Amino acid sequence: MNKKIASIADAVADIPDGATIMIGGFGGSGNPIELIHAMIDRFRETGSPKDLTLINNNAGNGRIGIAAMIDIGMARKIICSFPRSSDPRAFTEKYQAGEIELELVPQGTLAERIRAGGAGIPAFYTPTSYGTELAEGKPTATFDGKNYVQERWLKADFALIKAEVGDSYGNLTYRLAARNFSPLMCMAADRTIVQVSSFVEPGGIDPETVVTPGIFVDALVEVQKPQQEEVLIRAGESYV
Amino acid sequence: MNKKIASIADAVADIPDGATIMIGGFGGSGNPIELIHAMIDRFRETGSPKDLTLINNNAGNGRIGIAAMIDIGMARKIICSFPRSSDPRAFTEKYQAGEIELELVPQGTLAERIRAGGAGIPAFYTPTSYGTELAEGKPTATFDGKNYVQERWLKADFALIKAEVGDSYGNLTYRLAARNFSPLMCMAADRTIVQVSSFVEPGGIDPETVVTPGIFVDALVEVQKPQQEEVLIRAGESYV
Amino acid sequence: MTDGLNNAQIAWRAAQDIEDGAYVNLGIGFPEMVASYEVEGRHVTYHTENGVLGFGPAPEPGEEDWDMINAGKKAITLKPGASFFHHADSFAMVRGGHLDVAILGAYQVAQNGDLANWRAGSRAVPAVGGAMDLVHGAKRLAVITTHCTKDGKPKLVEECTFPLTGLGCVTRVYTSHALVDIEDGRFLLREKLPDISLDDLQAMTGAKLHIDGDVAGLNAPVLDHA
Amino acid sequence: MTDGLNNAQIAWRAAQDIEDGAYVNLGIGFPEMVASYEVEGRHVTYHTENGVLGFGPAPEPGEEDWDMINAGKKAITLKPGASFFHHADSFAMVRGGHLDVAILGAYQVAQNGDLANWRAGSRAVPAVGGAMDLVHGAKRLAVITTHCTKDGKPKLVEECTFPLTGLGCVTRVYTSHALVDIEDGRFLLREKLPDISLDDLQAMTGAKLHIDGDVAGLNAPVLDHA
Repeated sequence: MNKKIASIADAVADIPDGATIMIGGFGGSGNPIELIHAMIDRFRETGSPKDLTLINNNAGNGRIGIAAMIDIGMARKIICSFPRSSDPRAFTEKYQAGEIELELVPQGTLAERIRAGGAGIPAFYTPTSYGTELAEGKPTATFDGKNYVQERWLKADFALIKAEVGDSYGNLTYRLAARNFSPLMCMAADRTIVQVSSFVEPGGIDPETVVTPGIFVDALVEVQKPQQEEVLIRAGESYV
Repeated sequence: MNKKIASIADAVADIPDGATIMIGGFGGSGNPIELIHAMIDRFRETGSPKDLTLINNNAGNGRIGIAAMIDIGMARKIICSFPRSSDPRAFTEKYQAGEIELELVPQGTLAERIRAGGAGIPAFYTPTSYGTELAEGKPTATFDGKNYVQERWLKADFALIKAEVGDSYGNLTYRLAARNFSPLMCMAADRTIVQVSSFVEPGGIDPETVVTPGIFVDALVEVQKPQQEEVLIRAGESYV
Repeated sequence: MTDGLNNAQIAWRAAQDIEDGAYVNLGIGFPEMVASYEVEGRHVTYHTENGVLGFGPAPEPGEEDWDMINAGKKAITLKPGASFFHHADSFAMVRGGHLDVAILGAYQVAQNGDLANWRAGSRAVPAVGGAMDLVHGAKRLAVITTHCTKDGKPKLVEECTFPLTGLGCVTRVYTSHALVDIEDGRFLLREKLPDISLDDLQAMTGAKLHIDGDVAGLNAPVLDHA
Repeated sequence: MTDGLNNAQIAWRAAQDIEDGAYVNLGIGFPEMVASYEVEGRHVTYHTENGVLGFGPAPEPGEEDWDMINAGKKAITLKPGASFFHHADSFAMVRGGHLDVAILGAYQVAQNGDLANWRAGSRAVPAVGGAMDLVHGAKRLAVITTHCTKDGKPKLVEECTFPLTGLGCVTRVYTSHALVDIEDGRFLLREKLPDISLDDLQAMTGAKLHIDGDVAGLNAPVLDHA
């Protein structure tokens, strides 16, 4: 068993139009810039993938990564908690022009819905958003005198993930706080594609410190010295 | 902030009669024998704690640990998935005599109910046990054409946990497969008491490899070279 | 009438259908035997409910580390690339459908895929473990079993009479006498022992065996019944 | 009428009530300032939604590691004993009530504890982040805010008119002019600026200020407003 894929272009070659894609990261931390830019490269050459539904905590920043995908018209919808950033132009313009749909989800509910998708829990109750406009139309229930909103699981066709160390079975560790949504998204996608900064043979990661077990990972590609979204933005880079 | 407690007797001194106690471990792996035996010592001296509700995957084995607690009459109820073992006499006799109540919960549902208790999720849906006698009386619902059972969170007054390394803030790691239910139970109890084999200063555990963050832990006591339930049972030991 | 395959042979037959790269959970007891017959050249990763992926065979006696056990509380070893995780993550793997195959034992399997394998009588202390989770956990849920009970009663039935473990969950049954798929509420006979007649096999079976296409011979090498 | 405490002084006052050993989440922006006034001798552990416990102040410019940020996407440092965890565990800490204190900003707080702090108008792109989770997360949910808006409208009101973040969640409000608890659907005045009359304070407040026991003086040292 070897889940390693030779090139980053190959890693994203199968993503079809209309796919729902979870993208790891919280702002720039954990954002798989190289996988995203490989999708953009493919879109420029072939016109695909487009009509995508993106799931991420944010809606892109500046003119790179997710923001660039939105700017050049690859996304039809985004599911996120916070579609603002230091430079939110790409999303804001599309949103105000009615060219992208927004499903706004409280951050903890977003995380739990993704975990539920990965864990086979079709629905759960949370106090979050009860009585607010974000709960409108959702079933509610009372437990022990307290009110809760019923939330549904969230799954995806693909997850694009940035990890630190990976082995050929797909076991992963993450760097510092860059794990954030990624271990959950690995669980919740039909096909999880991971860029790792460093590739090791099975046994190269201590079994006690594996964060994402390989069962949740379908493909890995090595991207040594990956770019960091925040650094690119501060340098004024653009991928549009 | 220092959550370290000097003696194991002090660690369990506050547990009152009638308490609900989660006990980590799967069989002997991760079972906090010393904390359990400290409770037994206190019961012998003072008659407390008694009328306990115990939550563990199993219902004890042989004549030590949880089995000994049951045997000497400290428990009025057990919530578990598998009340059998290589030597299940203690539980079996009390159960058949009608002297202990059993709430049987499928293992994955038990784990998820405990996690839900720790995560503030009062209820969730699972396919597990749908249509079986273990779902009798529970609400059901259909999502996307599939049937599910609604399960409620499970919380406890105390959790008794065995970990490998701990620091004074309560950050923990576990040994090999001994973590099993313990990270979940740490989250779901009002007061989580942990025996650690090795105690280090804050910073002594790599922040990326902490398994249970200290926010879920209230008290730690150092038990160097802890006993292992399975080893004691094979040696024919008894604490009754 | 033939005794059919012994347990080792049933386990061997089930092992032949485990694909390269599969993630597999083997139930406690008899199903664990399937791991002994892993097909050469295929890489199979075994999952155990208590939080290990990628474990190997039992250690030599005296070499056990009792903090490293499987769901049956037996000592295990690790293969390179193994991982440990807590129980909620472990059952996320199960309930979330991340396992490719789960192989369990059975008291009874009904033609609609219902499985009864957790409680035979009402006298014993009830114990369910992870059985009710596992039946909803894998892309394929296979059962391995003798074709009949020791006193000759069929285990493949129209409707289970023992308490159910799960509804409509079993997709394939490997028995001492046959390999049967469950599709659309029917038993579909795929393989049978070469030396048993269809009529005799049907007589041993508690529900109609349907045939859709060829019925192949059920064969296994000579294996000692451990 | 007095301007009251500046933001630094409001943050300082809120910091005085954080107990030794507390786990605390500070909302993005103004609430982050509370960390600057940690009381000497008390150990406070800060939580950020994106998966860090035990972080410290911002690094020196040029020393940032952008894989280590807080919920406001600002670079942070780590204190000894810190830990990283994923988003579901992070919000388990929040939703599960494991935080002792959360301190958030507000557009409006109602006398029944309702909070509006996520959306002021309908034109802007809506963004909620973790606000709706945090209001259900801590044993004590405190708000820090100026007593009135820049154009003089009360922020403590009978009923919120802005979209709600959470119902009945706020337990204490620290303003530029007063410290107010919320109990049984009422604002209970605990402290007020020494040089403001009760009548003047009431006139600045959009709902009845109840008094139950002494009203202490609201005092803070002179602090530059960052």
